[in-house]
Amino acid sequence: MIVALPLAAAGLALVGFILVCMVRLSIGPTAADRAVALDTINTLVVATMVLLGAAFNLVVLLDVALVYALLSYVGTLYIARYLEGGLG
Amino acid sequence: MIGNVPFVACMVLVLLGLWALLFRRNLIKVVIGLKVIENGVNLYLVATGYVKGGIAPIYTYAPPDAAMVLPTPQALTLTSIVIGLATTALMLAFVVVIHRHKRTLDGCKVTELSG
Amino acid sequence: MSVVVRTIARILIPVILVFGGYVILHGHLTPGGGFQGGAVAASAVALLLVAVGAPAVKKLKAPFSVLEDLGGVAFVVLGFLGIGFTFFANSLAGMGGLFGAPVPSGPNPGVLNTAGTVPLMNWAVGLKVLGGLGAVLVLFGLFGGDDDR
Amino acid sequence: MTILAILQVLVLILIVAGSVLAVWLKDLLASVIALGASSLLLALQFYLLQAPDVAIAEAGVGAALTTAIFVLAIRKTRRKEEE
Amino acid sequence: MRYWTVLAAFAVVAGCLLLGGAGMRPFGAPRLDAMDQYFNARSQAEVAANNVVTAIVFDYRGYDTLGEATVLFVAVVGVALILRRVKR
Amino acid sequence: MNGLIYAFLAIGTAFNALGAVALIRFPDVYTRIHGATKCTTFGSIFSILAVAVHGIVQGGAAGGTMAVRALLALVFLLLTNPTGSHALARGAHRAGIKPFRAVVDRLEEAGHRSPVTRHGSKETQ
Amino acid sequence: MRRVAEWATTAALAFVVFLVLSSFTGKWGVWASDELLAGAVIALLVGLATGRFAWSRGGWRLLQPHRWVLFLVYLVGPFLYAMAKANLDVAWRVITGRINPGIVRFNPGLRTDFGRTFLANSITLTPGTLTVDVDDGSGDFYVHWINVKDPSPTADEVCGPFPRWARRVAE
Repeated sequence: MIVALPLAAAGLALVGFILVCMVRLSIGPTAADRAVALDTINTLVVATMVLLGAAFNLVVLLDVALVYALLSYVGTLYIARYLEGGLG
Repeated sequence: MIGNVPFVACMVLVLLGLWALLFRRNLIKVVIGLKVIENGVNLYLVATGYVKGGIAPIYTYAPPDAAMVLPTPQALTLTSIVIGLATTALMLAFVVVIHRHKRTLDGCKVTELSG
Repeated sequence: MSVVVRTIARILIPVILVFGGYVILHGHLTPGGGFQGGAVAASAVALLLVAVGAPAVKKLKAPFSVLEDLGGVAFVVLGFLGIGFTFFANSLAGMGGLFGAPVPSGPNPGVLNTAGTVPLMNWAVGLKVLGGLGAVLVLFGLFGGDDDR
Repeated sequence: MTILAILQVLVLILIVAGSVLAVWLKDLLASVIALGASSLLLALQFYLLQAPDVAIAEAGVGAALTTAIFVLAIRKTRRKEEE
Repeated sequence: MRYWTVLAAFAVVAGCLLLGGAGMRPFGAPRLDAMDQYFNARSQAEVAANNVVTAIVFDYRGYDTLGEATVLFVAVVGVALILRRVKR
Repeated sequence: MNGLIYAFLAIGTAFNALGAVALIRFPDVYTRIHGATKCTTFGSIFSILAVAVHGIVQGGAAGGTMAVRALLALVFLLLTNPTGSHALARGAHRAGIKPFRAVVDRLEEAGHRSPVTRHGSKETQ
Repeated sequence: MRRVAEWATTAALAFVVFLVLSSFTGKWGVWASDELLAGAVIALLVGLATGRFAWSRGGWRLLQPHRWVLFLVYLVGPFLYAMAKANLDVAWRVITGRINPGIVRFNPGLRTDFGRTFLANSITLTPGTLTVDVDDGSGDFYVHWINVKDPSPTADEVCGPFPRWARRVAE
């Protein structure tokens, strides 16, 4: 049910870039490299969700992108806090 | 158009988790395997309810005269995700306490309850 | 963590809580509901725990237990509201009054004041999930902090 | 329609890849990161399967809380998988 | 010996699951959907909710939700019992 | 108006691609954070602006809601993204990862290193 | 008194966030009355719960309206320009692979938490620089600079006009 084809094509391209980030996530020598890849994937997924919500022409789907944009960095913060030796 | 690829992918996820359960001895790895199985089962349930060309089962701002996907599998999956987090926390609490008492995470070395 | 993370947490924790409230409140109109909104609000606790540290969340354990019990009791009481017909019958929908406005059939922009007991149950379950997951996070954060090794 | 099918298959491949990494890696922190990526993409797949309710639940739980609890547990125990 | 037994059992389970997944009905064409069609068509009239999933979770299948809430409660109580502070 | 949307989409996709390539090509954690954060944030700004313009063009309550949601997601991204990158860079430095071929490292000279992490698992490159 | 002000201000800001979230529920951006009522209740609860936590030293100055205008001017003017330049810079470095990195220290002389946060996030998103650490006491910034020209730079050399903007907007 895609009604706006260019937006969906852009979303497809962003999913392709997620594939590239996945390569870094699998080979990254340290855990920090993998966490950077995860952070990048977060941003790309938010952009993909916004684009696809417009492409499906369903407003209610954009709420998911809001949740991700707001919460995705908490996981990154936990990993960073572990790396710096905190968390009690 | 894409055949049964989503169902096969769900089965692959379940098998991956099962592999971790059977052949990994680290307890946290076992919990990760259980999470992978749970992901596979959730994905399977939602994929079961998908109708080709359907829209989300919500009437707010929906386009008129569109078929909707089946809502019941989504409702079941929804509760199972939050419950899955609570049970994962329970398992990890067990793991933490076992490590505190036995100084190991190897499941084969924790032998009080075996035999 | 550094001053940057702490300040952004100061800004974002109220926003996350308001957004969780929005997701719970509009559960019957847009995607969302008690389970999702409770998880979103519990993420605010996770952010507080990581940005400020375990001592900041020490006082929150008792309120979360109370919230969880309150949510569970409210859910069962709401289920008993429709006992005249059957357990969990929606006795408020379409009756006028609280959450009782009729809803037009087919696609519509959505009216908040509909759906009977469903929004109230959303709030009960949302409080329950917030209390439960927040209590789990606080317990994990506080465990073995000072006296461990 | 075709573009939707390609998207679904691509995201499924990514989910399986992330899960393989989560099971395969020896470093538990890296394993948790891979599990987080897998759960993120799982939410995207739910989104493509027109289940926004489930996607929000997976987003709220998988983005912050699962990673948080796993990292806290690893902090309380040890990081490397011993063989 | 024990390793090979487990591996053989795993292979059998893997074969069964993959064959079952490949032999299911085609993806995107459910056969038994009378109940879901009923929910989709009637939820606005009976529950007055726009979101069909919420209507199912809290009205049609309220007992399920009650059970899940109980499981959540039990899990939280379990964590609280295990992770209580031990006075030494 | 369609031309504007296409232009925004093209810019956004190009910069997101740049971010992914930077993640692969750069030699160490800090430079990867540079590339990934800047490029994906900038690219996402334009991708989301395209959706906002699309919503405004569409008009009505649905289009307006779409534009508002997209812009709100943009604001959240702008707040959270640099913060997460900063926290990661700080964590990586305290875990003992040296910058690649650094000419100067004032942070290490200032002695801001953490004590050795409790389980002795220092990162090595 | 101060506590009541904190609660009230947080509740008001939370209400604004709720209004943005629930816009277009009435006819053409007019909010429905029940939305307003429910939003007021939620905002009041959130204000009561987080009012003590949300404000730090110097935060009150952010409420002056001319700072908001300056912030918008900053956002569409120098910030967007610097971000575009940063991305072209990264593109050039990705293609040529020519880097000369290092972590330098400078002191922009900012005192409040919000000012330091503002500057740190601006630095992270603009050309060639990435905030690695901020000293809580002295306010020293440790910045990973991808092209070190001077091992002991001043604030102007690293990030140009941003400290002045930070002082104007957030301090």
